[in-house]
Amino acid sequence: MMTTRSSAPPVPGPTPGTPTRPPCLEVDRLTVAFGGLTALDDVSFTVGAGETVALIGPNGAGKTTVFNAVCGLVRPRGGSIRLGGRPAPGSPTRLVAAGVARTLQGLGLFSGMTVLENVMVPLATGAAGTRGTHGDTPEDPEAAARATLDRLGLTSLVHRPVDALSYPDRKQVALARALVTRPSLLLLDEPAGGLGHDDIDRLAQTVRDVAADGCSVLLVEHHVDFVMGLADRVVVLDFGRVIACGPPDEVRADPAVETAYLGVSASREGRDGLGPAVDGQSISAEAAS
Amino acid sequence: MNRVLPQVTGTPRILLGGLALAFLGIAVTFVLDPYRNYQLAIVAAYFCATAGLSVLVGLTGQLSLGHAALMAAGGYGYALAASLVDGMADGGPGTSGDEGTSVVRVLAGLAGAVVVSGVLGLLLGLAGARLRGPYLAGLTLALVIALPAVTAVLRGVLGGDQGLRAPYEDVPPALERLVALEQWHAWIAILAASVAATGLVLLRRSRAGLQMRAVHGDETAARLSGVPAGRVKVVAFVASAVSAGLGGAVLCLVTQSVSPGAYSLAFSLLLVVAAVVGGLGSLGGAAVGSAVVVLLPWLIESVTTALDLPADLQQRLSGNLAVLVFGALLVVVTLAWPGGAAGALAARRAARSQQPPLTER
Amino acid sequence: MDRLVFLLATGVARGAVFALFALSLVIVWRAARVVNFAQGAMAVVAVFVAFGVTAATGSYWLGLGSALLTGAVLGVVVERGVMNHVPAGNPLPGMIVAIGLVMVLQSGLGMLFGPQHRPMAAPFDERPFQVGGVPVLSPYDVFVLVVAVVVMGVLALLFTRTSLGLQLRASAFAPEVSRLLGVRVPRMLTIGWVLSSAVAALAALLLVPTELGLNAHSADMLFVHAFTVAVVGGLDSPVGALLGGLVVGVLMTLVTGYLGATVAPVAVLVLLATVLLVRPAGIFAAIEARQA
Amino acid sequence: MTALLTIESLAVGYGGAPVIASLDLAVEEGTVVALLGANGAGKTTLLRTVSGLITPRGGRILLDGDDLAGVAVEDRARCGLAQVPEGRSVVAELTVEENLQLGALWRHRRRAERRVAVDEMYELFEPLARRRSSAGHQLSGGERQMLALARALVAEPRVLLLDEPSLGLAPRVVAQLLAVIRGTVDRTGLTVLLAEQNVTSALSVADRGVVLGLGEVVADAPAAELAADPALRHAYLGF
Amino acid sequence: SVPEPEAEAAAAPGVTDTTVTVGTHQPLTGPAAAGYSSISAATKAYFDYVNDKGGINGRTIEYVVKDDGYNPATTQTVVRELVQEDEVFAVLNGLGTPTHSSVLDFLHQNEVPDLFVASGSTGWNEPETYPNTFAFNADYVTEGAALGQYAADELTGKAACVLGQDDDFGTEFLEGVELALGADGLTDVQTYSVSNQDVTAQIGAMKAAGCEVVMLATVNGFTALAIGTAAQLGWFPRWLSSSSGGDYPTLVGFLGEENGPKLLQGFVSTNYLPMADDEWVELFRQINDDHNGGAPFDGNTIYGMSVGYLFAEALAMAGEDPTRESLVEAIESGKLVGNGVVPLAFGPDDHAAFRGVGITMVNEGVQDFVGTTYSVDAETVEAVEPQPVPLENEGVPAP
Ligand SMILES: Nc1ncnc2c1ncn2[C@@H]1O[C@H](COP(=O)(O)OP(=O)(O)OP(=O)(O)O)[C@@H](O)[C@H]1O
Ligand SMILES: Nc1ncnc2c1ncn2[C@@H]1O[C@H](COP(=O)(O)OP(=O)(O)OP(=O)(O)O)[C@@H](O)[C@H]1O
Ligand SMILES: [Mg+2]
Ligand SMILES: [Mg+2]
Repeated sequence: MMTTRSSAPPVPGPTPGTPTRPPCLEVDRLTVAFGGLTALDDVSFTVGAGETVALIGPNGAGKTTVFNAVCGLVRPRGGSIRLGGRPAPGSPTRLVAAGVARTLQGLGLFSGMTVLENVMVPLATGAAGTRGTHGDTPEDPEAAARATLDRLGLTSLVHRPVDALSYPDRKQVALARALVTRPSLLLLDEPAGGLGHDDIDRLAQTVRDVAADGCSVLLVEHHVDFVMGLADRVVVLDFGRVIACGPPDEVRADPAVETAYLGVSASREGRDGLGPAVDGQSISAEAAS
Repeated sequence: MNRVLPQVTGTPRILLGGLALAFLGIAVTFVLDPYRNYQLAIVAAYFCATAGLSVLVGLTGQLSLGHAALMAAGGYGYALAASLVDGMADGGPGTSGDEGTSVVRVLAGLAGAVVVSGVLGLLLGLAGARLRGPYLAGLTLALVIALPAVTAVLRGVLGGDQGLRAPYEDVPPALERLVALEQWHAWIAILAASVAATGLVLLRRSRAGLQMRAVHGDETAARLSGVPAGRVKVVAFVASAVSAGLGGAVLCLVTQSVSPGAYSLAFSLLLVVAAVVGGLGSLGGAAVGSAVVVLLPWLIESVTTALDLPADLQQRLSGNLAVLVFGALLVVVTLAWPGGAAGALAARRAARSQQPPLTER
Repeated sequence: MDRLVFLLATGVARGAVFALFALSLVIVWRAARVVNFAQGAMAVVAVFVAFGVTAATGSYWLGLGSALLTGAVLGVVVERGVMNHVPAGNPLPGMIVAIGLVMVLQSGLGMLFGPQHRPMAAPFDERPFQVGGVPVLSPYDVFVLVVAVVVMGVLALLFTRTSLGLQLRASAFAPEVSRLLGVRVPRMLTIGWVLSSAVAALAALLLVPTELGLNAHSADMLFVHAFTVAVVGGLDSPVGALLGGLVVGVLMTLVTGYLGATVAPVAVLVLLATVLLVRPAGIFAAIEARQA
Repeated sequence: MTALLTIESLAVGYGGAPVIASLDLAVEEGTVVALLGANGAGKTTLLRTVSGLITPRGGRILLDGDDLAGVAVEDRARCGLAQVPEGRSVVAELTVEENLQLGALWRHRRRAERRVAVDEMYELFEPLARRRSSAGHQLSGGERQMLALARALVAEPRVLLLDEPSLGLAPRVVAQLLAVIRGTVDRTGLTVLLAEQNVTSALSVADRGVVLGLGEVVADAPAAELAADPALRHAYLGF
Repeated sequence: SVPEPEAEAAAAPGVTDTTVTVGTHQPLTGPAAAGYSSISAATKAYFDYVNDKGGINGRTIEYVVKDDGYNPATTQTVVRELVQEDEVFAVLNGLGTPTHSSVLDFLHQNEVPDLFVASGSTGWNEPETYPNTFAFNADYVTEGAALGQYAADELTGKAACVLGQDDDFGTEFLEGVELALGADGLTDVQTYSVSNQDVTAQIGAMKAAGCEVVMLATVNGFTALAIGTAAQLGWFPRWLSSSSGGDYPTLVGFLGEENGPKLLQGFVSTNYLPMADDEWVELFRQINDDHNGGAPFDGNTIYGMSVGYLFAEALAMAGEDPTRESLVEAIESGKLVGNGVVPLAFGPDDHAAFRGVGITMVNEGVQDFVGTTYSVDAETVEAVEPQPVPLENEGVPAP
């Protein structure tokens, strides 16, 4: 763990997105299978330094599995994952040291601990804070944790047990725990899920700030407006394959994406024509292809 | 507490606290008679094990039913190392006058205890890191059950069911006029307990402690935060084992012997009782718990003796009644007072300061 | 060779009882997510009742019936009276309360009946059949084996093939959700406890005639071995209980026969450690849970 | 149309200050009522109280005129009250098939009937059909949400309490799901109380929108009106 | 507390003008309770009897019994309590090898007379190291040697085997057997562990090895288990048991009224205390009825009362105003007679009570001496004449 510290990838420069730096994350021909089920099939995409990329797709398409593979929580059957030009460490515990932070689809907070303690955990390993967007030296963990919490407006909650917080606040804490390591790549799994408008707006602002600091972001989210407003690029997965990739507007207009993922919104007009519910209204994840 | 020496904080404060408590304990020995001092030493020894267990369960959620075996490991480590030094210092046992040898012997014994219990704890911890709840309980249970067999198989080293004798530690000549034997033993026990407690407090407050609680809270999230979950659990287990081992060493020193019969499953369960009754995760609770476990049987015995019951009834109650009370305590405390004595106190304190306890789980 | 056959047969007979008792532990675990440390003590209470009934009526079978009944009733009492009030969601408090119950029950029995062992007769001949001059299983061993296999078969069917089994499992895993789906969770818990403690009583009743006799601690080692068996097989797996029981029974007998009685507990420990290192949730554990 | 579910001066709290102070609400049979409000407004609390998981401090809940006070959770379910709890509450250790069977148990006593009902759900929720023998914990977030819904529908309830069904679902699925619900309501007279953050979607299928604020009904209007009136929307829904 | 200055000629601890208090540690609960919890009750009953008759030198004997659950750690605690809190005069008949071993040093350092330890370990007979400790049981080596010799004398040429507990009991017994039969005189040796109540494997092995005589270093429960298991395997060798596991009434209790007498016909065991139709037994039976609520009368009862008698004798001999020193002196004087079938061996250099045992056999449901008695010393086993002690003064030792 300590040895990777010396072999750190270069600290991102001041101008995000410049093509001189290697891509922050390169996923190449990634294949993951669970027993007979191929969850990811030959998936390739990159996240450039300082870029915000959204990974979208129907339920069960394999988005979380991509995250799990990057984090070393599942072992790929084939393909490679590179972080900042180097092979990904392959173990979740070495991620922080490699400059990656992730939020979970569930909350994954440490119950029984206070907000501050939760956020201090990634710093307690001594692997964090040495690299990343700020590029400065590690400081006192508690101070660093407080600073991050301040930034997310959680100052007043630092000593509350996380179990006693409201849902949006808990989501914020989970985000703070990821940000406190000053990652160069932030993986967000459905960060807006269950949040109301104001909280989503606040979240979007936070992600923008983080990206402006030079941190690359890979984002999984079903909230289309949120995604489209944030992402530089969108990768669409369906049945474990990349079916589209490009700027938000392009992807949005892609008919394949339309059928596989976006669908037509249920309107009051459409409802009268439903007929028997099963008819044509079953929920399928069939790809257009 | 915070009003005393507010400028001292963090680790120095904890060290000072440990020292203060040790001095307090030693002061107390002067007002106790030999038997009470002996009981105090036993409480201190039990405290080491209970505190280790309590911190283990409280921090990482690993329930060990094998802490009796870890204590025994400490006892054997002590006996072996102390006897070794004894054998080197002079030809035969019984001539334990030299103060220097005595100190070296005790320190070597304690070191032996730490090493042996630490190694056993490491092995158990390595296995335990991969196991959850009942599976770890099952493994540690099997360990306690196998203890007599292990000592019988290794009869040459561990002396079978007779166990080993440890050298007799007399009061050092310099103190001979001042303290009695039991008191001297109580001092050693109190010092060992303070060292164990201070170590555990430091561990709990340290980064490692934070990581342990994180692993307990959500293992996947902890690993993603860079916490090496397996290693952290092993460290917790080893720390807990060493603390229990120190307790075993103290017990061995005081009673001059260690044998498998003393570290039965029933005793392991008694340690669980102590940890739970005091409040899992709390060191103060562990102290209360071990005192209860040591003093209650004696109290009950005294009461039944005083009642002057018929001999037959007396014999039936003897031993059984204490176990009955322990069992009932365990049930009642877990149901009514899940935080144990420590938890109940914290709730009282919170209620008095008009702040409801925040965790609602 | 003769010796091996003899030891294997003895081990199987012994293992059947372990398996049956382990099954009872698996049942409570599946039905209530509790490792019932008190199972042995509860079973012994039931055997004491059976002992009394058999002594009074002279009928082994009435005794057996009363043991099952007492086991069942104890299951209800313990579940409703105690376990019901244990905070859910974490196996720890349940285990601790069960440990408390062991202490209460055993010391209570000790006070009532003293420390003596009371001999119990077996309902069948305990002299083994000879096969080629080698003693193998006795009629009583065969009886035990048959009972064990039948009970296991019935319970395995119950859990995997019936809707009651489904409800039992669901109530244990997710009580709140199950209630929302109309499952009568309290009743399911009670049924689980009843089944399990009746099976445990049966196992203990089958064991006692082959041992020193009945006393408050008669089932202590049975519990320990059965718990080992359940852990080896996987606490969720009835099949694991059956095979684990046989493996542990045979292992103990073989080690005793070839290496000496002293080594047997060490062998069991080594077996347990090995299995758990290779498969941390037992041999027949379900596929590992997804982590994120 | 009569009110199938009536809530009268309901008060609920968790120890401290009440979360719901005094709430009145009537849900007519065969309608979809959207329950809206910011995080922490008390939507979940209300649904859990209706299904019996929380005992109210005061007030009454009537189903078809019968007071539900003292009726156990499981009996409420058997009266036709189905709740899809917040946050993917599948039984993780059971397979998809077993989860669905469990949902259908009390409604369809016969094995064959149950088979038909469960198969219908597989048709309705196609991704589940592919995962039928997977354990709940293997499913993706969205798949779990679908399973929870399917499990509630398979019991053919009279009143369906949905707590944020759109959480974690792809937009197309949300649309289809809401359409399925609407369809079922229109076809069978199902009554739905739908708690949602996703206001637009919710209002698109609802007949009525009820906005909760700090445990009180702050607005109650036909869904179309609520959706169309920018002033109302802005005042109560924040956009 | 401060160490007490040497009190000058203070009255001995535990002795007042009217009472003498002695204490013991016994397994009233725990694994050994089943076999031994009735001993202390019998001793107490005997003391009650003596007290009713006016006590010894005008003092009644108070017997403080502490339960140690056969756990050495608990033994430590209760013995300290006896010595430091209850201030007993002596510790009498502390039971168990591992348990009593753990307090040996403590009692020595506190100069408490440690009388008539209830265990056959040879460790109690070390006058140089433990000048205040005295054994009671014939030690396991003696018992093993006597049985070995009996097998050689009476069952000549038969294949002899040993089944022993896997601790000192088994090892020392085996040592004794080999003393009599030579190191290669045994066909098979098996051990059992008290934690596993299944001895089928061991019995099967001995049967397969062709054993005809099995010498048992087993506690009563396991003697019964061994005999019962063998019977189930259709195997009926001659059983020769140590006195610790050879009590007929107890064995019948384990084996059942129906089968027990049949299986135990011809069962051989050692003993050194009175049994069957003996005047001592008669008296003890009476005392048991009068002072022990008519509890089941078995070997433990005789044992417990014999211990009481021996102590009373020693106390009587320790003088008008007994001190701990005078008590030890009395025992070492070699003048104690006790009630055994062989003379007591106590002397200044010997703290063993019995250096010989008699052979008993069960016949038609009666267990009695067959007349053969062996005396054992370091190297040799020798047949001697039994020397029973006649009952005098209604079983109350006269000063
Ligand atoms: N550990 C596992 N074992 C078995 N199957 C798995 C496992 N992890 C994921 N799967 C399956 O792989 C597929 C992809 O899952 P994944 O969680 O990546 O989906 P997702 O795109 O994140 O969906 P959602 O938007 O619903 O969260 C799903 O069908 C899921 O059931
Ligand atoms: N178990 C509980 N203990 C204490 N307070 C609780 C508990 N559950 C909810 N609350 C509090 O009750 C209030 C209402 O919560 P509720 O979950 O009903 O809101 P909601 O409208 O469903 O919000 P969301 O949109 O986040 O799901 C909140 O302030 C919350 O903190
Ligand atoms: Mg996902
Ligand atoms: Mg909610």
